[in-house]
Amino acid sequence: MITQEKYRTRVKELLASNSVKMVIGYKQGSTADRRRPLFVRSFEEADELVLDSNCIGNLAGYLVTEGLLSDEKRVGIFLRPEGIRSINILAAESQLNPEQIIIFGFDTSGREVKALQGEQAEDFSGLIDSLKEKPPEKSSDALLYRIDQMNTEERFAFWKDEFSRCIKCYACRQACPMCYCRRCIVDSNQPQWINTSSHTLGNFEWNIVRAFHLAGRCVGCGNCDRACPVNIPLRFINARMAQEVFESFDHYAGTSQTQEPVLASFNKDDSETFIL
Amino acid sequence: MTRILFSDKLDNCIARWRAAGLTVFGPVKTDTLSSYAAIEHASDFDFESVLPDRSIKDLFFPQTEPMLRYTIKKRAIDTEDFAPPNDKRIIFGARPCDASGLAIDDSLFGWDYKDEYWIQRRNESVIVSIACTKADDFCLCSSLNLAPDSSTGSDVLLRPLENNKGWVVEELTDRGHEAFLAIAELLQDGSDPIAPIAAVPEKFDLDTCVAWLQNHDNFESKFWKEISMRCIGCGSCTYLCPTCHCFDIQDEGDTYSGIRRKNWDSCSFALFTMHTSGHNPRATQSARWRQRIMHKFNYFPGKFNVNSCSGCGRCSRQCPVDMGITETLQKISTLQP
Amino acid sequence: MAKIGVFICHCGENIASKVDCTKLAAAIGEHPGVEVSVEYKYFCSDPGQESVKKAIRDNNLTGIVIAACSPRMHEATFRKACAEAGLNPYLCEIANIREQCSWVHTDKDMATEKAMDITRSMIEKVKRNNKLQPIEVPVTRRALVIGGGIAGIQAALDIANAGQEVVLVEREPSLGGHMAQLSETFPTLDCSQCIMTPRMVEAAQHPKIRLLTYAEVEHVDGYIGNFKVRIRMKSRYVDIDTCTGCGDCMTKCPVKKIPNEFDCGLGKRTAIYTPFAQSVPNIPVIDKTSCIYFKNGKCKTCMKSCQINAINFDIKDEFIELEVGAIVVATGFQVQNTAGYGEYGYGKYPDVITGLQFERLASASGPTAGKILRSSDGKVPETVVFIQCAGSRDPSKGVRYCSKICCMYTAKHAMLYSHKVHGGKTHIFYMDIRAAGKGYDEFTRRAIEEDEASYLRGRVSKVWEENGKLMVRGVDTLLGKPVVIEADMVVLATAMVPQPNAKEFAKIIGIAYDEYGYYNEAHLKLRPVESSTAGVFLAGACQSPKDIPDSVAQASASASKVLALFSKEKLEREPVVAATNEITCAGCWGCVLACPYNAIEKKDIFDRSGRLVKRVASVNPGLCQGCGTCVTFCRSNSIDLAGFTEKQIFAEVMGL
Amino acid sequence: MSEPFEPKIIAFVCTYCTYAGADLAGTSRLKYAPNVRIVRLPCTGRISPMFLLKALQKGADGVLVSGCHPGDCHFTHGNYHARRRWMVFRSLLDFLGISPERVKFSWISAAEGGKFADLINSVTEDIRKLGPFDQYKELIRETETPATL
Repeated sequence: MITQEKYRTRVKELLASNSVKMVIGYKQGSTADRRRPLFVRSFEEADELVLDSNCIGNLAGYLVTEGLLSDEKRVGIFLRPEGIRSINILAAESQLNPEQIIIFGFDTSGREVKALQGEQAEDFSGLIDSLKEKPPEKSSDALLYRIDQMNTEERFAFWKDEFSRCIKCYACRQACPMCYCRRCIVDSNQPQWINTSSHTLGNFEWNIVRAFHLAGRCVGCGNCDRACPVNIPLRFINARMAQEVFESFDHYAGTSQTQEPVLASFNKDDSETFIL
Repeated sequence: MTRILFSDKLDNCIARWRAAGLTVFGPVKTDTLSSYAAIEHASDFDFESVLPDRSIKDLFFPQTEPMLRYTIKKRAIDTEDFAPPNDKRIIFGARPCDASGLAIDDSLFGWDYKDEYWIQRRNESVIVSIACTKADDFCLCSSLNLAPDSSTGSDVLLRPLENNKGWVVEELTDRGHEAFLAIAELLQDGSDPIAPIAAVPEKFDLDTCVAWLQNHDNFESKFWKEISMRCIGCGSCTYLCPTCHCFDIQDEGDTYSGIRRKNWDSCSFALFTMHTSGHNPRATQSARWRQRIMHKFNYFPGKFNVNSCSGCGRCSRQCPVDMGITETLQKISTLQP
Repeated sequence: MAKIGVFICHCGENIASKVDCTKLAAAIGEHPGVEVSVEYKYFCSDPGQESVKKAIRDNNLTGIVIAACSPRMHEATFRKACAEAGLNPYLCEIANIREQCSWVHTDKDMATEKAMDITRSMIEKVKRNNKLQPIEVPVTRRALVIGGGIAGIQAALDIANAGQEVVLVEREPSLGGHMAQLSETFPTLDCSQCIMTPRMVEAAQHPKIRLLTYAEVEHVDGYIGNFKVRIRMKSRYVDIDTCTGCGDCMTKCPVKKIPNEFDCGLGKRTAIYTPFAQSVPNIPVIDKTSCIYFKNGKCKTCMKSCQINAINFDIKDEFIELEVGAIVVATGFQVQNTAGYGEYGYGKYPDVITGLQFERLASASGPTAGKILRSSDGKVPETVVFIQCAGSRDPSKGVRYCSKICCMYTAKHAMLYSHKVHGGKTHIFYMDIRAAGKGYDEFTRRAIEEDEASYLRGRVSKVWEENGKLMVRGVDTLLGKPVVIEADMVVLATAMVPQPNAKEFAKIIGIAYDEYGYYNEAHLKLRPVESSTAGVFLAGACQSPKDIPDSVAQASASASKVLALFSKEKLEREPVVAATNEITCAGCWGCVLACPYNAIEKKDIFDRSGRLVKRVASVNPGLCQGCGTCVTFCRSNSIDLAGFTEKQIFAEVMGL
Repeated sequence: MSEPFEPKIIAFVCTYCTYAGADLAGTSRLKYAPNVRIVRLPCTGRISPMFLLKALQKGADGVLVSGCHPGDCHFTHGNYHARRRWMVFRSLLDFLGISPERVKFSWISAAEGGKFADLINSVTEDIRKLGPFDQYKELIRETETPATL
């Protein structure tokens, strides 16, 4: 509550001084524990801002809405640490100018929502470095444990079952701050690499390609997983990719605005144990 | 006195229907998702949830349907049509909103072009709805001139008895009557008390909304931009909607042969109206959301005299950014016409 | 509609014995889009080629597939035949049914089946081939050579002597580089300046060479044949056209005790100075940081002393914009800072010096006029210890690589010393003696056998002072014993390292560099003098440690590459290059990073009112080499490679 | 008696090293299994993961990707980029139940005709032992089957 009040005041200050044209935050949603994105442009809207442990969606994707930042005015945004990492990636991939972004950082991992020190993405580099130092937790998730225990055939059967439910609504893509392409590969039909039909084959292809495109870029915000209307555990796939690039290339997505994309760079000493 | 199907007879009913060559479907819940699926035993049903995550549309208009196989020869292309399946089916435990959704889409798929895939499946299916005794914050049938016990689209309507003892049977169509003949001897007469139907408060005044939508001046209202600002443009509302019916036709295959398929499509997608030239008449998400609302409550009723919404609330229930028809129409109902 | 001709070659019996060509031709004849499917004994023969040409003309074919030997054999042959028949040569594909089918399989049925798959897949590919035209790039016939050391001078002279214009840029006030600092050179012991200065003069006076000293390249734009370069002419405060180089100003300058960089700090210079007596051009510069006038606004002694008013304190830096067609980078090296080697006492004891400092001591034009003297007390050292690999081959504190020249110059130093100081003793600590080169091993043998250099195989652990002597503790690993040597002077064979700003400079030119900052060649073996960027060539030690003969050889090689480029007005290139889809490109610049050739640029897209709409990737076909790495990187499929387009490969795979 | 299983293998190779190595195997008249179909690309850097998915859709039981040894790339870096890409892609396939045994990677230079022939034989044998990729083929069959619901 303290953080919420503090940030409401700060938002009003910034609006009053014309330092930002808009702040993207959260407001009460349609049920008690739902929070929905809010675009604050006035004091009245600022009073609607809510900040509590239910504010989990990563709002960073809204920043790359076409035209939003093209007037070079600043925009504020409420972000958890993963969200700040997505800002770094978007900056590293030239999708936005980080100087235009005023960050209201917060952390919901404790009991109380905690404000994070800093307003510009680079202010949080120490925090992000410390997150990198903490090895990505070997998930205690029972389902992931089950997947890891399976043999390849069983894993295939598991994912076949999961993907068979996919309806290709592309909520995973649309919810993802990293999926900013003007034209998604699946919408490119000359040639049609990915079958657009939502049969299991097409769904496999879609999910494989999406996961690959997010390798080294996914910050694990969970937007895709939560958005999936058919509850495919997408988080596991992306987390596995994050684990792979971390272990193989010491790459932790979103540490800085100048971080090189892991798959557009290389090291001559990269592991090649799998190559015959 | 009414005719009653007691819960403990349900297994027998299922066996009878199956024996009569009907495949029995109903709401089923798994660890991951609830939907309408084929069942074998009464215990397979999920009557507890307010309604399945996936709508009944899946059983009549699958997300992807093969229409024909083509084979490319040197000087000709051979084709082989895929007929829709003609299994006889009974869908037991449909929600009245889902059943109403079927009736809404009947008007479209049976309009100028008769969609054989839809019509064949509809003809082979008996819809047995159960009136709702539960609702959640998202249900909005009452705002759409429907109710938790609407019989639209159903062949049989069941009204639950108190304490889950069974259902009062109301046969509505010949098809329903015929299906229940097979189990007639399992029904009993009785006067057990009927459970009260769910209370679904009215959320907006539909007529006010429709009047606003029909006013041409409101087409360019800045309301559309405001209400849809947070829309991320996924298609999940349309895909879970029991009445959204847009589809695309795709050829998939290799050099030598392939399959022509009918796939769901969504007005939420930017690509939906994209021209080859690169021009997109619905260039913004707000234009796309406006289309969805206009289509459901203005254009569709203009053509078919019925709203293209049966009030199931799935669009709001699962929206990743907590939007939906309810919020939009609620706001519209407060605007000046 | 595609009208494809398929020509199945028997290659005598080479193909026909294992592939049933008749069956193949019949089956392929039934493939959609195939207009002609014929077999013949040798399609590569004249009548064979004629029949292909005739078939193209008679049937108005839109593409052909030659099912025969590897494309590496006859692709060029059949493309030429296409062109002669009026069909774009890139509408021809080769189905390799010999090297990769008939020659490697024994079962005729299976080989025939495989040949069918290969041919069908190529038919599907060729249906999607586009007509391509060779890319023509105009060439500005003027070369920029960056660096006026021996490599740069050699390259400039070679190019200029062939009649092409050269702009030679040197950032120091004089040409010469490191070679001008050397005393004698191995393995001949001829005087470095004696062979160097005539070349410096020749370069300065050459009518085809424009010499820009005290100048730095600040910006490079453009691509092969068409570079645009901005050069900063640093102000000397001396008018280069007026000054006669009389030297009066230097004699009068009151600031006289500045350590002379050219003498590695062993000598002194004034604030207005030329680096060394034989400087080319022989025009002084004012060192702003030491000049009294620049410090407190008073003095101008030099200006007053100048009889011809060549000194002007108001001269500003100037910029020159140039267009050049090729660039030779010859920016040289530096000697590694030995600060990390506290145990050797460099910096602490004045008589611990680097090899380059020893060169200056031994040089007749150096601070001691060629006498080997200790800087501490001006005495002649009686015992000198040389420590090789003082930084090289030392992954923990120095560099991992071998600096290549140290074994030779240390041997040379030992010889020079023993020639100058009769009875003097030399000890050389070494790891290995690397003396591969013409006359090199003989040279080191001479140092050992004739000049009695004592070679100790082992490392030095510490150098300290005791009773006016430098105590050198090391180990002689051949004897397995620790040794302590009392020395009067210690010379460190420090590592050669890239220039401190090598990486930043590489970014300015747009070439690749290794972990140290040495510039990368396009291919270590096959393209050793080309950089990864087309039109930019490398010479000398900026690429890797080199001695003078190697630097000169590479410089001449670079010059020959430049001359080859300048031999035509236009450069013709294979059209297998990438191109972007500017509509769908999201501007993430992954392709820019992934491209090994810096061939992808950022392009601004404006709307009709001139407002910047977005920035997209744009491929420069002059630079693109056609590897396609960018295509694979692009998540939105917004970049594609001509000749191997996404559509072609998709069709090829789906046709299998 | 049923026919012995003949695996279908699709290989994506770079033109400068592995394709030339395959040619050398031919000119050396080495013999190897006829199960592999080669797709020639300019560089391993050009080989997209999507090619592999399409190979599987075409019914491949195994896929081979091969290019120049590190340091030998004609385009200097293509194989380094490819190596990183494949490391990640392989791990992804493994996690989703597509056995890494079915997707092989190798470096084969223009001089290694012998290695090419041996590799084709060993890869063919490995895939033969694994048997047809029925699980994936099942997905393909599903796309060709009329709706049953």
